[in-house]
Amino acid sequence: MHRYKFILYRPLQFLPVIFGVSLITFILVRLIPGDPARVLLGARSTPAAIANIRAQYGLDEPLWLQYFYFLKNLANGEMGKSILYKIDVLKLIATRIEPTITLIVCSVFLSILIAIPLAAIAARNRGGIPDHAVRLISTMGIGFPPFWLALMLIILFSVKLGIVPVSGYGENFGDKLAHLILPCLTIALCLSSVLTRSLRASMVVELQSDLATAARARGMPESIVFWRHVLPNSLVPAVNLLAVNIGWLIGGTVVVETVFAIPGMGQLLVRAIFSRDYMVVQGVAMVFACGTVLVNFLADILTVTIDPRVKL
Amino acid sequence: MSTGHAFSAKIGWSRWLGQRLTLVAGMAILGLFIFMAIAAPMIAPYDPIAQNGDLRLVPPSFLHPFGTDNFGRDILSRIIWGARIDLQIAFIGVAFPFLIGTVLGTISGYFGGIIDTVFMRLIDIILAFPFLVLMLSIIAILGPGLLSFYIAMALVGWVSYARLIRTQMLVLKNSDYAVAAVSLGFSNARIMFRHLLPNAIAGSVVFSMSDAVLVLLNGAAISYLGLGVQPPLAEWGVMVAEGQSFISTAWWITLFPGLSIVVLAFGFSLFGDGLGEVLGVRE
Amino acid sequence: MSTPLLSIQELTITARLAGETRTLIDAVSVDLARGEILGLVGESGSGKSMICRSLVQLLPSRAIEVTAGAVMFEGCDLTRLDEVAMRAIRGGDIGMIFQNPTSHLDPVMRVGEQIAEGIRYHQGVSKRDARKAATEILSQVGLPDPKRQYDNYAHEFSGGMRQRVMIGVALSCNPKILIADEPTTALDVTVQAQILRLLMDIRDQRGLSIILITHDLGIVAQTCDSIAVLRGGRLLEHGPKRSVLAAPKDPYTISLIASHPSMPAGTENGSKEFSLEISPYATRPPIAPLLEIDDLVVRFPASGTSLFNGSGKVITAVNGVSMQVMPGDTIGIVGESGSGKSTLARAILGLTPLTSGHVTFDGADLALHRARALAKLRRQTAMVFQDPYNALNPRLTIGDMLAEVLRVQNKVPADGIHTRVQELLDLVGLERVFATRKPHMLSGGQCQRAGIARALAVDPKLIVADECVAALDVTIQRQIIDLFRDLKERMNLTLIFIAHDLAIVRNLCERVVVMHRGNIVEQGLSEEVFANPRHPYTAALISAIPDINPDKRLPRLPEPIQADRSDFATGLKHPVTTNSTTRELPI
Amino acid sequence: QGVLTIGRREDSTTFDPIKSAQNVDNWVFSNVFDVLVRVDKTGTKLEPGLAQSWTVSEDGLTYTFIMRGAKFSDGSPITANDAAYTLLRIRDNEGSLWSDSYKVIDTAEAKDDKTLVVKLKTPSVPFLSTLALPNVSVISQKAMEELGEDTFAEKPVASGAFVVKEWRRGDRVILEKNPNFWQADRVKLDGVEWISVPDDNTRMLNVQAGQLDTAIFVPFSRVEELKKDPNLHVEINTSTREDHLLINHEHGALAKKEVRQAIDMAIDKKAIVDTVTFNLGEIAYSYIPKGSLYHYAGNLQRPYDPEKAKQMLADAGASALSLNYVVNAGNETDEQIAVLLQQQLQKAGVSVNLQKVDPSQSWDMLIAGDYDISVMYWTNDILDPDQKTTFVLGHDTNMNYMTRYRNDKVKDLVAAARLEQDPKQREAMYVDLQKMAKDDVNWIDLYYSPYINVTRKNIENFYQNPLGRFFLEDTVKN
Ligand SMILES: Nc1ncnc2c1ncn2[C@@H]1O[C@H](COP(=O)(O)OP(=O)(O)OP(=O)(O)O)[C@@H](O)[C@H]1O
Ligand SMILES: Nc1ncnc2c1ncn2[C@@H]1O[C@H](COP(=O)(O)OP(=O)(O)OP(=O)(O)O)[C@@H](O)[C@H]1O
Ligand SMILES: [Mg+2]
Ligand SMILES: [Mg+2]
Repeated sequence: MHRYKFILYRPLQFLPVIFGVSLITFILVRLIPGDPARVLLGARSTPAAIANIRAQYGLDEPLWLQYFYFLKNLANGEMGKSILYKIDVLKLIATRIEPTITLIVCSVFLSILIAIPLAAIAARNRGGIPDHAVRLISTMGIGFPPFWLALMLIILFSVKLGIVPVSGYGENFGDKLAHLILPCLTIALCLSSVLTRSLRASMVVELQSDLATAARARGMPESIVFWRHVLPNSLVPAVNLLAVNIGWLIGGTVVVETVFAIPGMGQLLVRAIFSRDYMVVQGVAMVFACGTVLVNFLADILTVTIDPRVKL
Repeated sequence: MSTGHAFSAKIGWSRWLGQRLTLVAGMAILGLFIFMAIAAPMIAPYDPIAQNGDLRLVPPSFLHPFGTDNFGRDILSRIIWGARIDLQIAFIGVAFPFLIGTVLGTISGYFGGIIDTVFMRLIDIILAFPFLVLMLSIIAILGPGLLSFYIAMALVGWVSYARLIRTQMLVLKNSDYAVAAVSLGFSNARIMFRHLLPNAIAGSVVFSMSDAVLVLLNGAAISYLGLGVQPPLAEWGVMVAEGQSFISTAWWITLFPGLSIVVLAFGFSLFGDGLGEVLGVRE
Repeated sequence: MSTPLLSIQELTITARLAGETRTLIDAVSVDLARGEILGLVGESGSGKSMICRSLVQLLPSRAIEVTAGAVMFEGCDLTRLDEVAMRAIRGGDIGMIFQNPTSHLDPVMRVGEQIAEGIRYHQGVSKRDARKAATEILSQVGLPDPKRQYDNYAHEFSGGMRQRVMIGVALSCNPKILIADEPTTALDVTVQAQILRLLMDIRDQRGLSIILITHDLGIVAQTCDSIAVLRGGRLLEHGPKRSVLAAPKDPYTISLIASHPSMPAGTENGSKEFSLEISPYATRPPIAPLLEIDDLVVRFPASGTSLFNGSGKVITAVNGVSMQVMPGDTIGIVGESGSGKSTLARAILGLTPLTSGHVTFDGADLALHRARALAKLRRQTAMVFQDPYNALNPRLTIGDMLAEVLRVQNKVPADGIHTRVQELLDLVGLERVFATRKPHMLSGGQCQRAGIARALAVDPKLIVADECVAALDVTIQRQIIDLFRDLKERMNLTLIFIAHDLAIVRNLCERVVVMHRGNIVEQGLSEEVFANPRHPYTAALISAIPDINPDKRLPRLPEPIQADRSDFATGLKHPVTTNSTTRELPI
Repeated sequence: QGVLTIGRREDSTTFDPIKSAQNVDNWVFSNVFDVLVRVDKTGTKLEPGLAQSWTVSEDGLTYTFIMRGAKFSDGSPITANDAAYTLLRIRDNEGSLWSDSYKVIDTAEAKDDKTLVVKLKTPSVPFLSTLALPNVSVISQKAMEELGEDTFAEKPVASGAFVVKEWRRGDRVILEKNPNFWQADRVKLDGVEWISVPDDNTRMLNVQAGQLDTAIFVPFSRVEELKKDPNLHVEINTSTREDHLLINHEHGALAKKEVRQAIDMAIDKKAIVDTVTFNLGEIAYSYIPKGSLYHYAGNLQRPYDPEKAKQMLADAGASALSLNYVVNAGNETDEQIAVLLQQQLQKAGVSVNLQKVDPSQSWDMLIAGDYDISVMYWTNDILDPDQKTTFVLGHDTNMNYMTRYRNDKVKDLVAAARLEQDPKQREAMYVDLQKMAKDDVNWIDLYYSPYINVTRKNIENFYQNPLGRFFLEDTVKN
């Protein structure tokens, strides 16, 4: 269909973005003081040993040449070798990517599950007690530092009540789900607050909109007016909000992954930055960037699907 | 027309009265914290960094309403002094992105064309760039502390403002009064900054309040990763992060600074909501 | 007539806001007979919509409620029905058509489904049957290809088609009463005529009653059986159409009829002779034209173009226009929406880039010497806009706004600015206190005067007014037109006056230019063009004006126009042409 | 019986012993591989490992090891040839992080399947201790060559008590009992899972909630609370960890011995032990930690006396001393010590400016000499004090642990002690070194602290020796 034509050419527009991200990451990580070789060798490092390692990983080459190699590798679908783990960065990422994706997807899903009913209740009782309650909850929801919230959830649900695992990541589907409940809840409590506010605002507008009046005027009961007319029309801003927040969300998973010991990319990234594992930082940054771009792409497709007026 | 108009002005006023509650509540909370920050030397019962080996981990009591931490420092005093830093974080962490974003967004939206394309691509890159990599790298480059944090926030934060303003600009520059201004021979700078910007900025002002909350939380997350302000300064995020080891033995170390963040965030949100309603901004 | 179908009795609606109670509708009583079309007229804010919404309990806010009176319909009082019973009435017995079809149709739902939705809900039929019924309705309201168009979205239709769909939605459950709230205000005259025709046809076919809300007496005269005139929530006059129009009792009704643009303008100052007197265009001494337009073309890239979108589709908004404007001329430009009037105006003032051709203002060619021409244009021309509110910066007071213009234009010494501002206000008939007010504290008419004052602040040779009265009530329209006429005379202005309302142009302008799809199809002296249109499009345009004289019936539109309209069904509101080929007019 | 789950901060990085210098890896190496010579539970004696006995030639240059008839996990015998391969590999492999430590090896040859002969270039008394490092774990030459280094590093052939069953990167290492281990009947556990739980709180809560059997690295602050839990057992084991304050001897007044002594006296180590270690640590007074070989218990302990310190500083002309203190960001105890020291030194009139930096960066700053003082810690990898002594006092390439401390007498003594074969003599030399270092205040010893691990009550014999090795072959899960 004509409206979906952008699916064909949009990916080309991502290339400069990806290129830009790669360049910035490359420069940024190398500006960080500290030396991966020394981190690797620890306290007992000698200058000779350090030089040896630097040579092995090509860190003694001029920067532009290193970047050139990086691009060349990238073109071949490689991202270099981790200094800390001594394996291919792509392989390393492959082992860590699934938990992060699952975490984000589940969190987003949960947030939507929380946000839509809350926003609906608030918007339909605008100015009433439920509305104020929802607004109170959602403003508080953004105020809690996630790591603190996480800890409280663990103490309550895992230690005191013992109904969900404290931390970690399971093996099979059900197990994973059980392990993901609290982490997702932590993220969702934050994210759904933002979503609820946005959804509520657009629902309030749509509930009073002409199209809702028109639907009522042809005798539709309030439930149909809400679910078939108001909700679809309120979704687009929320979808875009989610898409814009995805970068922030990915950042948020780092803390959550650390608290809940989820073996995802966020943890990998933090450890890589602290140990100056340049290749891994670059690799993860690229993957995150692609992820963000992909999510925005999906959001575009979703927007076009929801709202037939939108052309991209 | 005129009757209808006078009447709707009245509707506006009565709404304002209703919504003023939100605004006033927000202002009250923020005002309280600002007062705390300014009057800290007068109202804090103790020196926020004075250690007292005999008074370690004292639970809340009459002398120490919020208890003491593992160095025997008075938590209440630390929270009061911490207000200075946290308000500063919120303010500077928002002010620079706001300024940069506003100017760039205005220019980009107003001129359009190649300038706009360049800015939009830049924004794409920044949005796609993992924020944490940037934040951690900058902190690693410049050393942990507020300056690095501000720089990181400014490098990334402007994007939201630029986008908001740009969208507004795209609409406003086609408005009749903008066209009128062009036809009257006004200069671009005058049209952009005197005529369009004041009408475009309300949304950003409101957003900046929720942004302040995000900035505070980012600060707290950085503290959690151990890269917050330099000790022994009292900052709420750091206090929460440091107090975590005592979460089950001395809950008061984390609870009170944690609550301070929540309440301040709540104040910002309320203020932002109130402002939004008064300024007539749709979220 | 037997017992009325619907009887509004002493209906009173009040609003409680900020502790204060205001009566919006004050004891209004009107009856509606079976098969009758009732016209509800009155200026904006008079409470027309409020009455109709109260019939189906859809008042815009909880603070507004019916406090007295009754609405009797088939033996029960509609104001006392509970929500469930009301739902059966809404749509089932009373259908509503709204002013703005664009915002009242759900943009994300297929139009057919919006009709089928009501059918399924009220009649409990299966999905397939509902679809069939809805398709049938679509064809009844005149969609050329209902089977296919069932699956279209509202934005893929033109304004007129959307209004047809809206009517279809209202008809979906076979209502006994149709309420049409300004159903044609947003449409072009030609389309308006079709929609009104359609409403009358439906009435004839189905025998239902219609309440038609409008502010245009002409429409009422053409379509209704009886008229109710409202003002400030009070019913001023109610009676059969002819008796009200022929012998209005209330002074407001009298002035309403008098200020109707289709009234021969002679009622007030005998402008018939007046216009003939000052427009002996041919006998004027040959002077250089102030403005010369030569084969002007303005194209825009069609929206959504991008590097990869290839074909480079463009919209040709102005397509080879040539004309001359002499100093002191008053030229009216008319044409339906999208015909390129505004684009032409902006191109003249150097506000939009020219694709090709020339615009020469006072000897400076905009295409060849852009900087010099712009400098001249900025200091010697000014524009007045359609939407009085949107044209003023909401954050500046009227005084500041005028002072700023004076300062930037630098024609008045700094210490004279204050006095000049006051003079300008006097000139446009605004009290001086308005200098300290912001636009939102002004009424639409006052804002428009401020906008004119701003234009005058430049001390221009040429003023371009783009639909500057379209958004105003008739009575206020009249005032503004008079102001223009007055100013033109006093200051020797040259005026280009854009409007889609032909009647206004006829009153004000000596010469008229008719545009259609970016081309000028006809130009000449107003009287000649109106008396004797040479182009069928002009003729259609003129004949579509609802005349206040009920005996000048609305015409059935000539075929070419209708056929022409139907290609809007493809979803293209405006002719989109690929670079070179330009579609010719169906003459 | 059963599988032991252990929570730790970070996951392993590799299973190739020569390619890591991280503790997280070494712990698992010693579960999976065996070494020629082991350190015993007390951390003070060497005992036979895969070598059942050894002899050293008179000149201290030739070591002859007799191999035990042990097997790799794939069933093949562990031969002297494998041992020689191991030694040469750690010395020569270009990915080896340890080649410097084994440069002293001249040749390593298998005389026959059971006899390994190692010749050194120069005599070295600590050499035998270095063979106990997990990084020289004996690996199978055949397996390494057949699998290739990358595969081996992922899933090695074991020579120790357990084999790697699965490694879920970032999450856990799953070990399984090695039936071919030569002491297989000593091993009670069916398997071990090393699980990474980076957050201290979460790790503790996991044990409290019964989802982990053990958690290592218990923060001092949690010990008291965990001890109260009837389901838990807190295991406190002596370690060789010592925390000390590095001083940059090249910066201004710090070059003066008296100034450094004054600073030593201005620091209330007791308060640090109280506040930071919750009394679990002990005041330190020698760079050779308590409980390790040649520790000198009678070393000088300067009393806490801020007044006197102030006086001494004034005498030395450094009364308005201002110091730049590099603090490792993200390390709870480091930051706590910093806060305490800042206040204590203030009392002696020394103003301290805290500069928080990322740990990887602080190394660079120390090496560049961009600091005045900074707190670091050291734990021994080998039993012999030579390694640490050389690093701290031996004037090697690291400028005496970046302090830039210089004392040629000390330098010579360090070199001599390395060669001294008579234990008595050697001990006396190390005592002298400890005294001299204390007198010069090469750095300021702060405190010794134990290893603290917590287990569920049903776990027995979970134990860490002073060098950090876990003896999981003895651990029992009931
Ligand atoms: N939601 C509302 N709340 C309060 N007052 C309202 C509201 N909507 C309309 N009014 C007021 O009710 C009065 C009647 O309004 P109504 O919409 O019926 O006028 P109208 O005659 O339909 O005008 P128009 O021609 O502009 O549509 C006006 O004075 C208007 O200001
Ligand atoms: N900036 C623009 N970009 C793209 N297309 C435009 C632009 N401005 C106008 N057009 C198109 O040019 C054509 C002529 O528009 P114009 O506004 O001149 O019509 P108009 O006669 O003034 O209509 P109306 O009566 O609705 O004001 C339309 O098809 C319109 O969509
Ligand atoms: Mg109305
Ligand atoms: Mg126009």
